[in-house]
Amino acid sequence: MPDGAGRAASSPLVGGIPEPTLDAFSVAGRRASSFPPLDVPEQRLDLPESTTQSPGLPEVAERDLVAHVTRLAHRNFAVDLGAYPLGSCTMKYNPKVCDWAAEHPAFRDLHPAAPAALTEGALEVISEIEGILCELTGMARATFQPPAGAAGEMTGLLIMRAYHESKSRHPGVVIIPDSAHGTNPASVTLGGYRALQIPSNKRGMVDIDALRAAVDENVAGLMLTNPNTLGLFETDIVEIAKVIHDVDGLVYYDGANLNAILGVTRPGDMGFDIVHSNLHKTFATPHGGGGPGAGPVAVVEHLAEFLPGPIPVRIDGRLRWEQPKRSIGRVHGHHGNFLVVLRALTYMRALGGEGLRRVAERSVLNARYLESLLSEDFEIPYPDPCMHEFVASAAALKRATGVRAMDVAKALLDHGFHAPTMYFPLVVEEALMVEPTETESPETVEALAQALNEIAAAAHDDPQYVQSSPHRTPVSRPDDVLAARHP
Amino acid sequence: MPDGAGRAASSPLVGGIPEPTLDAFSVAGRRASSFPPLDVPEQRLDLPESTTQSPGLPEVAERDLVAHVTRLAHRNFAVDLGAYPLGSCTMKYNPKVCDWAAEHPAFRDLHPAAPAALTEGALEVISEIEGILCELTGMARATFQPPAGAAGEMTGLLIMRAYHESKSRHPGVVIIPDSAHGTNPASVTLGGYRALQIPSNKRGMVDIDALRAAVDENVAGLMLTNPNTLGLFETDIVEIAKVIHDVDGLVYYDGANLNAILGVTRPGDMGFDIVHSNLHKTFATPHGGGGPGAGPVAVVEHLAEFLPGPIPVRIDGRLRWEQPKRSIGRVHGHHGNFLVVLRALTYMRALGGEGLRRVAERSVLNARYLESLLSEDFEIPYPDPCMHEFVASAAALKRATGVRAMDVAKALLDHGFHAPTMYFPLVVEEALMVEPTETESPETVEALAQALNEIAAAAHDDPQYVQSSPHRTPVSRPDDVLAARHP
Amino acid sequence: MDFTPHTADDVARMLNHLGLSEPDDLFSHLPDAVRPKTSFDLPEPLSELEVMSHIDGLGRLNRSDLICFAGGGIYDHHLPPVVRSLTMRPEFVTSYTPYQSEVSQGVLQMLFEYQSMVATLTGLPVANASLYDGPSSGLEAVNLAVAEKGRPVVWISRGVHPHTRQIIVTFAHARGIDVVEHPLVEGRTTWSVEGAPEPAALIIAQPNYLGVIEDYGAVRALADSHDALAIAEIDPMLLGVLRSPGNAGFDVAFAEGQPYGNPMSFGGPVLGVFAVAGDLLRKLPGRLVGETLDTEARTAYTLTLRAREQDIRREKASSNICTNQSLNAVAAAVHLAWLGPQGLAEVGHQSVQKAHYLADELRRLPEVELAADAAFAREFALRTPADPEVVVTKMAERGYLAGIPISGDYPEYRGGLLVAVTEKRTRAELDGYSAAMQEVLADA
Amino acid sequence: MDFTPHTADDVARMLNHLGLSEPDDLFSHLPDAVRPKTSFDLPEPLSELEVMSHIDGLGRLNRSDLICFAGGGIYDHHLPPVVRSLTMRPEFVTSYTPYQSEVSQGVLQMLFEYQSMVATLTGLPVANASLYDGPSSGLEAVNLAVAEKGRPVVWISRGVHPHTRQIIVTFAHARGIDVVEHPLVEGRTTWSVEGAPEPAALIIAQPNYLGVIEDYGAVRALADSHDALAIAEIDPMLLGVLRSPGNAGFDVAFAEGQPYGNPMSFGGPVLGVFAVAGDLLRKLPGRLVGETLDTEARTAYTLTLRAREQDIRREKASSNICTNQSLNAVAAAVHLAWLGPQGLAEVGHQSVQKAHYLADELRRLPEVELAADAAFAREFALRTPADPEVVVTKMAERGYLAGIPISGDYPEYRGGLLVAVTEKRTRAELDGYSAAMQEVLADA
Ligand SMILES: Cc1ncc(COP(=O)(O)O)c(C=O)c1O
Ligand SMILES: Cc1ncc(COP(=O)(O)O)c(C=O)c1O
Repeated sequence: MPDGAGRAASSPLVGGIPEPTLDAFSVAGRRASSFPPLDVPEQRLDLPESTTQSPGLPEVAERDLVAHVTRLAHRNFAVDLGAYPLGSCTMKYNPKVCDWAAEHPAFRDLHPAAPAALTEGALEVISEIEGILCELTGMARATFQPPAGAAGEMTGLLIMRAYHESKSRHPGVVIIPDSAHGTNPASVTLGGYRALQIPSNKRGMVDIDALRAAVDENVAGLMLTNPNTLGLFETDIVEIAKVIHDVDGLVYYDGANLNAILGVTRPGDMGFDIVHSNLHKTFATPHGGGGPGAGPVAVVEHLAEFLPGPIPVRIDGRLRWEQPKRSIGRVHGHHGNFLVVLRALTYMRALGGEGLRRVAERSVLNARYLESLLSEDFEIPYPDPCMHEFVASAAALKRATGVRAMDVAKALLDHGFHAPTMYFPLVVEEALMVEPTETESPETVEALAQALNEIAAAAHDDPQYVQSSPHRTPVSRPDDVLAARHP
Repeated sequence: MPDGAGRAASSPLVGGIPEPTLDAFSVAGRRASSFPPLDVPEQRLDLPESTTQSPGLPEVAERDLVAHVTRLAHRNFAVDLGAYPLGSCTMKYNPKVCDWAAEHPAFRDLHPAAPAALTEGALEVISEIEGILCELTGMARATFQPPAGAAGEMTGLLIMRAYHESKSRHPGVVIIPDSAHGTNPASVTLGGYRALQIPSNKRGMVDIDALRAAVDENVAGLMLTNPNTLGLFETDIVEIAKVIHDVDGLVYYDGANLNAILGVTRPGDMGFDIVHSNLHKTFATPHGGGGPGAGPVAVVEHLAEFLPGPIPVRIDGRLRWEQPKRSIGRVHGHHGNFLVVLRALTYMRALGGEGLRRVAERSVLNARYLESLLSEDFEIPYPDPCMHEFVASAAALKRATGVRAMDVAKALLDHGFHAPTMYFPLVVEEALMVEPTETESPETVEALAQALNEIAAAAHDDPQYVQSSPHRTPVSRPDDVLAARHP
Repeated sequence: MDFTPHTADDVARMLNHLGLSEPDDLFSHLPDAVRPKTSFDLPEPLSELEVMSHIDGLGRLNRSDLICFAGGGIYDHHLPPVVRSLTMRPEFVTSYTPYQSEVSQGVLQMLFEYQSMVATLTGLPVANASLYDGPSSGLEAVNLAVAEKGRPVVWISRGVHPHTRQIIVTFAHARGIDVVEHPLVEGRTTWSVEGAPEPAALIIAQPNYLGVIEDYGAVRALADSHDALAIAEIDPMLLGVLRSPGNAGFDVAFAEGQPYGNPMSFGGPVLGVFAVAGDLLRKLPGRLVGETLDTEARTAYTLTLRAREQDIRREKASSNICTNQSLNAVAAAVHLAWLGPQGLAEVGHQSVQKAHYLADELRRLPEVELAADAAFAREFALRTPADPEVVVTKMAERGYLAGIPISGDYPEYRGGLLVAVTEKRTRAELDGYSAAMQEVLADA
Repeated sequence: MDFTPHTADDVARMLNHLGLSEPDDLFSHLPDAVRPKTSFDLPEPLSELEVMSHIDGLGRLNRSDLICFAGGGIYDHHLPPVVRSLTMRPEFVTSYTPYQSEVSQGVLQMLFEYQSMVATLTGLPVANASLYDGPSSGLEAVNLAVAEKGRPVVWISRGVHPHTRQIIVTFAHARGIDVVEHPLVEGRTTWSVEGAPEPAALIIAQPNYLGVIEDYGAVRALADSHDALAIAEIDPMLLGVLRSPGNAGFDVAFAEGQPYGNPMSFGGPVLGVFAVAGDLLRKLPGRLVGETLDTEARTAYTLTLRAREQDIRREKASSNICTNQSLNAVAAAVHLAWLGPQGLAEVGHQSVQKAHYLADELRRLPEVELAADAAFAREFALRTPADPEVVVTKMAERGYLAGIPISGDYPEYRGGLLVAVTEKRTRAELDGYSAAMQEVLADA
């Protein structure tokens, strides 16, 4: 059968065999695009560096392009299809009204270089969400330039450096717990610091003595997620912050897990100085197959002067762009992932204070309920009650049956659920990090528990079956080694 | 597993088991909707016939509703997924730019009762497409009220009656060929006429002698599709029209197959007096899982006074609604399926004269090419070259292997193609009516031929396998008898 | 633009395979007589950019921005974005009638759920998968009644939508059906039974076109005394506040379904909602989806009772409908599920409350009154000293689509302006409307 | 609005199962010290209708309706509806990084095809699956060069986008990287080599920020003589008319990818296009998708060379990027496939031709000249006697977004206004712009 044939055989609905790449649909001379004839007198320009060589792109008809991409879409799982308990990623439902906002022509078709007087609506959006985010985090001012959490981390570290330099100090170390997300150490290095990793204690939390031992004048600050990546609330947080503040270090809040505490407590209340939030997690903006997200950074009053600029400032009633006094400078080409920010504002206003608090309550309720329904094959390595997510270990299951966390994850796909996060955090062996989020119903949480328990049971009865899963998906366990040879 | 669980197991991507109905996701007190508080003083009204009983609707969360419908969408084939050679339905690609037009707020949010002065853009749309449609059909004026082809037929028959009554005649019979589509005889009856069916000749066309024999003063007119439902061009059409005109009858053109002759010939050139077009076929408006469509009716000059009203008329430059002098009256609640009409205009303007002619050429080219690639298991019962579609017979295949047209159709689903139309027209035994349309590439046409030939070959090798197909779809051969018990 | 994939080489190769040399050879068997001698007078092709600016240009000639107080079956209710994003999925939009149920479970199940919801809401056991629109559904109801009772007569209230009555008359004439109209007195239908031929059905609108609430019981009783069907044209958005036709013992209910999930769309595509009592099942027009099992006993959905339909029954079919309004029915199902019972009740309640607030405000204006002084729901006929056409024009200058002038359809209500209110109208808009009306009437 | 499905009964049942009595008990283990004593000062919840009118209201404060002549990386090209309808499919929008390749083949293959197209267009063998935006991609290029050459110095042309240079400086400071800027003379980069520390890379923009076309060969040669990488920030929409950086022997190319499939979006989300020479593969920042086979030898796609990334390599990662701009890359792939080779060439050709037509028209105006009299492509810096900020304001009153004032970033080009032209601008718009400019300058 010709590869580029317009049949739907790659759609799982009618077979799910692989879909060829666009090249298979490409025929010299085919095209989808059309443009008006040039309506100005054509000039001979002989530009330097010009080319007459046709750019190498596939030549496809619009009809074939549409079918190709639509079939590929059918080969992809998504929140809109079912529960997606991918720990640390907060894959909650993305409200359609926020899509509507992001497609609003008044914002979608706005050029970022247009002066403030012509884009006041956009500045109002940023200023309005800044107020809400600061109230939720207990901070004073915020920047919305960072396009994702990791970019927020870099921004925060630069602010940390600027703060110390303003006191003509040059500490070289930033402390992170061994349970930290990979972006934390990576950001520390790229931020020009050395990452000092300290071990978690047997409660899965920062070991306060180890911390005390590690802290000295050379410590610029600490990066922490709270609830931490084990889904546990760091109960010593006030003390931890104090230890850092005692050497005039700054405490950075990695907001990936902010969902668990909305309206309950604030990083500001815990002693944090700098906070990034992942709008694509806590505030329901869609993850787009990997992005875009948004990682705004909020800071306490005395750090506001270091924020990246420009930021909106109200001058007799009207918002204008202004550069903070001792700004670290720009961290995004324009105003950050603005349409993502607009989605988040839409979400915040829809929920309001009550709704945001409800998010925290029900995300924790769902996680705690799920945890309580799991069989003993899934060990919970730490005693404290979990917050919005928990990390279970399949280590015992592996010892008993040879079935690993990865096998459990793959088997879950056959049950119609996306897999949890696997093998993170590193402090837990055979880790399965499960985050149901508040938008899943109790019935869904129960079904997820049942699926996991059935998989564990199957692991005892027929480990090979579980180890060779998934069995119902169009492809199964692609070869990573081979892939590395054709990037 | 609880029925209403939010897992994607019904999506073919991860299993394709049945999706429960919304009731399974319904829990008392759940809701997706929200409204502002009532902002006017509430009155006690005690309206008659009022109720306090809550309407019986499912109570579901928006998140579950979205997942439910998205999973269902994954259980449905569509043009956007692959080729859909459903004969007589012209399942061509529906351009996205036409979707854009139909979503345009200036038209989408327009109330039909707003006066012409406030809706001139809409009236211009109707008048512009009327001009193009009349040029393509060789008619003088048109109405866009009929929401589908069948409604166009009714409209045409009423115009036929009004014409005869204007000459104080009351003929009682309308002639249709035995190959006519079911809506034709149904419309004739509902139009208050008796349908007189005449046999096709051995070339699959109207038997002119049988026609002559049937025609008398009691004949109000004839309904005909040309190319006819066998995909053949009625070469005697001029003579046929004359026979009817000789008794002052009118000749009605069922435009379902207009795609084949765009820019090549016109119903008007053939002697037709009344023409309906299916915009959802010829002019690429999407079929919407069964509708909406649009079935505008165009007529020759002397019948224009009978058209349904109101129709747009230009009065010193500006369009206003006007009732034709001897209008049969209204056939739609408002102005027909206006947004469908807008899509069709967008399509016509994009293609222009050349493009529309190209549609005819390439739809015929694809059909003829496909026909030429089929194995002898698919008999072509008539000698004439096909137009945009052809009807093959699986009768010989059935005699040889027991595999019926329906089995071939089902097996084609497993190959990633939608099935052709089956068992229509009735004049062909084990009919498979195949219409590739012009938007499928030669590669797609070749793949479709190959799939059909492979199925025929398989029918000889392993008839049971073909008879029990489809094997790759989420469900197979639902029980019709059982269904009739739970409507 | 060109949506055919064929390159010049493709065409040459295919023609060559067929033993032809140029595209026109594909039509060489057509008689010369039908080939036009002159070329077609059609516009030039346009690029996508040009097409879009052309449509934009036409759009600028419309005033879809006016705050809408027009109704008459088409209402400006809040349409949640979730409805459009789910309904416009290409799997629903670009498929056709689900003849091949194996690959059409999506559309089939959505239509099945739509039917179930409509049946529950109307209180009638069977609903079809949609008809064209409200008014043409009235025609199907008449055909059904005449076929069921074998009497070519229907009694119809003047309170039924004028367009519904016009369509029925248009077609009834052809089928020799006698349509007897009964007047509105004080805004309510009064049946002048004397000398009227025996009807197959009595048809009312609930509320009627003037927004007035009719007496279900009286109609049902009168219908019984004539062994006729009782048929109601209903406002679907009021089923949370008014009792259902089924509950009132009616045999057939139909409605303009636009308010369920569809934008106003200049009146189309919308959908006809149609439900009947169980004993009328086999006379039901249109598609019907049923639940069943497949060869492996999996729940599945499929088109059922096809024997009623044109493609099987041909000249004896219960209706000639083929292509219907499925996508609009899908939108309706999604919207109803989004609303839920509380939502539907709330929309009805707020629409009614706001309509009464507005009516009270307007009544305060000099020489302004309600054309019919009777209990209404969310729509009412206003009578002002000014010509309603002029009022509409002047109100438009102030940003409002004031309503629908009814003098044309109801000479007996000369000067009437039909005003509709939905939950979407804010108090500010209602007050703004009254203020604007005061101005307009002042300088009229 | 409330997007949690839980009813009060659900919550009670679940709490009870956990042995808790009220929601706040879920947080009882939090130390009192962190529980705020006062309640949060947050807005009331809004219904969907209210939220939508709030956003509408803010939107009315923007002038997105102006005919756009602003560029600087973000351009108003024709965005075909097919791009949005395919890109916005929920399967792409509501999924995350394809860690589970079995159920992520859609996103993976789209990103693989995006990478392939970018690699071909840039003439460089490897492209990643997107970075945040153009300017931050410049930073990643610097990090890559410094890591590759082990020299903490880069030479950068002042023709590189000011925001790119600002971001590089912002971060370079923290990492102790020395960023040596080289001036524009007559609009082109001139390298003042004397005494400058040995660079790990030379970075130019092609065309540069003033729209002027730089000399690829000269930069490549100079880079070679310093054993440095040659890096170009390119205008992706011109790759059909200007030769590719790979063709010019450059090692790294990056670009603001917005013109590929993305609306202007007030500058975000957009995407960073990033491609490198083969020998730099293992220093590549960001996600990379590779083609492979599954257990049954079926072609499949999966994330590859993960060892470079933060979640594996942690403090030694080539970059800290995690969430990227995948959806924007999907849009780019769809748009590029829609354009095809002829389309991309045509967009470039028409943009360049129209830019020159406009420049010629404007030059005719009294005292109006080009700030840099050098060969430009589709964008040029205008110098007028008036203050560019004032010009922009007055042009807006006439319906045009006139361009970007550059005096702030380029004091040496005082009074400069950067004007960009795309294929979308009609001659009427170009002439209208000139006429409006004439008026504005006249009464300035
Ligand atoms: C705990 C934690 N920190 C930081 C990040 C990085 O955020 P982003 O992916 O938005 O860059 C993540 C993202 O998964 C995370 O889970
Ligand atoms: C030949 C023919 N005539 C008439 C019709 C009826 O058109 P519609 O379905 O638009 O009512 C059809 C539709 O399939 C058809 O194929």
